[in-house]
Amino acid sequence: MNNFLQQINSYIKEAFNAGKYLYNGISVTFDHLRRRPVTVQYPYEKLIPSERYRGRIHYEFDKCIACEVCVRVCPINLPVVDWVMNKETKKKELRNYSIDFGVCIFCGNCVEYCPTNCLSMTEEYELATFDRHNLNFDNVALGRLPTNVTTDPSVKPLRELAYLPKGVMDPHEIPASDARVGKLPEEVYDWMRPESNENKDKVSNPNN
Amino acid sequence: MSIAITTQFICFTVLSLVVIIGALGVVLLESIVYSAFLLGGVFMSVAGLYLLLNASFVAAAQVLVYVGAVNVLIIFAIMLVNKKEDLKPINDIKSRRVISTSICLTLLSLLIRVDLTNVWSLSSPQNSIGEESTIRIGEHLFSDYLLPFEVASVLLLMAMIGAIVLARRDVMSKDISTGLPVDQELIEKSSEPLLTNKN
Amino acid sequence: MEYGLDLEYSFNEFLKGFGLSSEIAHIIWLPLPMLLVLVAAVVGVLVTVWLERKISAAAQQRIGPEYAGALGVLQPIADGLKLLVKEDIIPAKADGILFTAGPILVLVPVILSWLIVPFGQNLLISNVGIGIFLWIALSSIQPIGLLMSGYASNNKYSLLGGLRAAAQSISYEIPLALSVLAIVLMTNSLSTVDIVNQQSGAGILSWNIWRQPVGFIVFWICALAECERLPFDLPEAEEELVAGYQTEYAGMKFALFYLGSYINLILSALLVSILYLGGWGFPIPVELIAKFLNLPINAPFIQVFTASIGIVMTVLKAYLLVFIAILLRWTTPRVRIDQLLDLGWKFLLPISLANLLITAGLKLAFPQFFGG
Amino acid sequence: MNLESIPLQAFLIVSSALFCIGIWGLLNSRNAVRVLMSIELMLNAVNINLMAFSSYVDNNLIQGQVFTIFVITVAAAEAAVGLAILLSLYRNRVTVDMESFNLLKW
Repeated sequence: MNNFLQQINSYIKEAFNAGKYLYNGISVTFDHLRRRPVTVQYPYEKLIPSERYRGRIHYEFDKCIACEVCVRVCPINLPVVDWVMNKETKKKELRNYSIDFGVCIFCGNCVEYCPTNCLSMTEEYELATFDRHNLNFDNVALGRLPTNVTTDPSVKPLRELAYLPKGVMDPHEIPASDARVGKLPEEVYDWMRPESNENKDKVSNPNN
Repeated sequence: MSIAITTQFICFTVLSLVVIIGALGVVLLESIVYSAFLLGGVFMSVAGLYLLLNASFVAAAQVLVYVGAVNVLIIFAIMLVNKKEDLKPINDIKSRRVISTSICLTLLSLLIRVDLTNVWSLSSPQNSIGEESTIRIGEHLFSDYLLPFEVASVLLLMAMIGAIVLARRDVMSKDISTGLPVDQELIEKSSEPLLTNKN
Repeated sequence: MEYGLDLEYSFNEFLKGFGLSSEIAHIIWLPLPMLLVLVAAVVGVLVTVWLERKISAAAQQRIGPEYAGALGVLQPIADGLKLLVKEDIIPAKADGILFTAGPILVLVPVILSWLIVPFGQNLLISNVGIGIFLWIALSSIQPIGLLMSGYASNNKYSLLGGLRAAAQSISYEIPLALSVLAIVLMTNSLSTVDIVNQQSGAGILSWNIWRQPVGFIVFWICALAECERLPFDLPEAEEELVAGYQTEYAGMKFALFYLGSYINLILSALLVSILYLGGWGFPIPVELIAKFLNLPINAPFIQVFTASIGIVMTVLKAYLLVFIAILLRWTTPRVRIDQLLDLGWKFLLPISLANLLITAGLKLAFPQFFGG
Repeated sequence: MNLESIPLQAFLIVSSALFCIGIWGLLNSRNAVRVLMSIELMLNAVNINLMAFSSYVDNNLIQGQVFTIFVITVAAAEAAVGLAILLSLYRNRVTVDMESFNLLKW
């Protein structure tokens, strides 16, 4: 009998707890109703990618020495370097270079290891195509400069949350000249070399 | 004829046609699933007939129990046992059909004759209680029909327990046809209850 | 408490003004309530769809529909138009007749149930004696339609979804009916108008939610389960069953399911507000307001006020519940099928039975509070 | 609604026809589920009869309606138990053919 009463007791407790957790959950959801939407109206507004954004890879044909380092450091040996040995000059002669962005994982190893800096990451991320074979970029396509979000007249560029001025949450009405919270990379660089006096004057407390 | 009477007549004709044709479909159609869904239609139109007879409570009960419970149960059962199987041919199926049909037709003609020839002692329509019938049914159930009411509740309980016991899979420890022990593990998986009693 | 609003009578008088006989006026009147219900239900669905999209968006810090009309209010109409002009596909191996009849059987009982929803003393289509019982009976037709469309689609997901929907709908109907029964026990009537009138004594204090808190919760849980709203949307659980019984449907037939589920949601919310939240009653009794304004209770201002506030209050309460349902949608995870049936049979059923028993006892003990 | 237009006999004839169809289906169905459905048809025929008499002959006491409620109750119980029996039969015999359930045949 006592056991039975205990069972009923714990049953009621469980039911009560279930209700309590439900209430907690709903109050969290309700709290979210008060928050600002973070929507970016995509085709008309775009976020400015961050400085280290790893987008589509840019490639400069003339700098490439066909050393194939990029192929070796690539996790999946993706870049295709098509070269022939010129017998007369005893030098490699590059014919073609291509990367398939349908397979690329954008790890940036090739960019890191390229001895001549002919590879670089861009901030282009709109790689949608109707045919996945169109994602196999040859050296001409890889050499094309990316379209910049900030220079595209049909797009309203928006800053990401971390790049907004202090205390501002809405990226819509921010002038491009407003400094973001925290230091810019060059400011950090200057800050790290306090002995160089001519640079020290320029850094005038960026937090304000 | 006034509009109300015409409406009644049309309603009755349509409903009874649906009842008869639907019932014929239930027994004659090849596909058992169609039969089951037609049965639902028959139940619904019978409920419509009850509405014509001023018995809205019983009509709603008919819909609730027959359509909502019995018919859904039947469809469930069909989905559980619906396997394409070739029935073994029976030699004298034709004569069986002929005999049963003639018996049914004879019974039908007999019943119709009784219906038409007998003189029914109809009561006057102004005695009708109409919408009050729900209250009257309740009064009946708790006064002169109290015993049948209680017995019916016991019957329902028995039927529920019996159906559960019959439909449970783990009542047999071994397969009847092969004699091999039945694998109970797959059937009776222990599951964490929703509101556990942790003590 | 007659507010003097008899729609049929005034409509007939209006038509007789044109020299029509009363029978012809009656015939013209007959289809109008049905039409009115359809329009009301469809408008309700449009509003609810818009609300659902907007509130869901707000809960996820999105904007939601914005370009179709101001604040996207025309978005539901755009959705409906899209579904209307889409190709009506019947899969090649599907059963055409049952495939078409399924959505109809799902939608029609739900719309019929609107017959008993009162928006005011005389603002309902038919004050039938069996009132709320009609709704319970009609809502039991729905599983047939769901099973039908599940079977006819000739698709494993559809069949599973249909079977789940039927099982869920049957098991939650019982606690639902039992909690309604407790209300009926207190009111001594199945009619929805009587149920509301019984709650109209002292404004918010006389609402049934204070007398039937357990019944209210049980009813709301069961109503959500009957509508297949989110904690209980297993029949169309998209992660497991694609879309359940709706998988093979497209175009207008899909729209019928969509419409049906939303009409059912609004209907459930309306019924909760009628059964537990005082229906068209204003939280403060009208008599008190009249006294406060020093007006007699039958003053024309008070009459107009009560009549117009009725619809507003009913709809307001219903939409408050719809709002809670949408919040619940983004709060609770989906339950498993065995948890669902456990909750229905092992938790809600005993609780609603106990609630019924206690209500009966309280009615005998305190007849002045729990209905004589 | 008063029933001047439809005579009692009309209801009785509908119910007789429904009953005979039920009997025919009971005798001739080979699918066990259809046999159950035929029984339900017969019960419904009886119910129509009871309801018709209750509203034409006994429209004040309506004992027929009470009987119909009982019949509906019993029919629900019958359907549940019948289908459970059918399921266990199917589980043992892997068929729903009535002709194969002949263990008690002499």
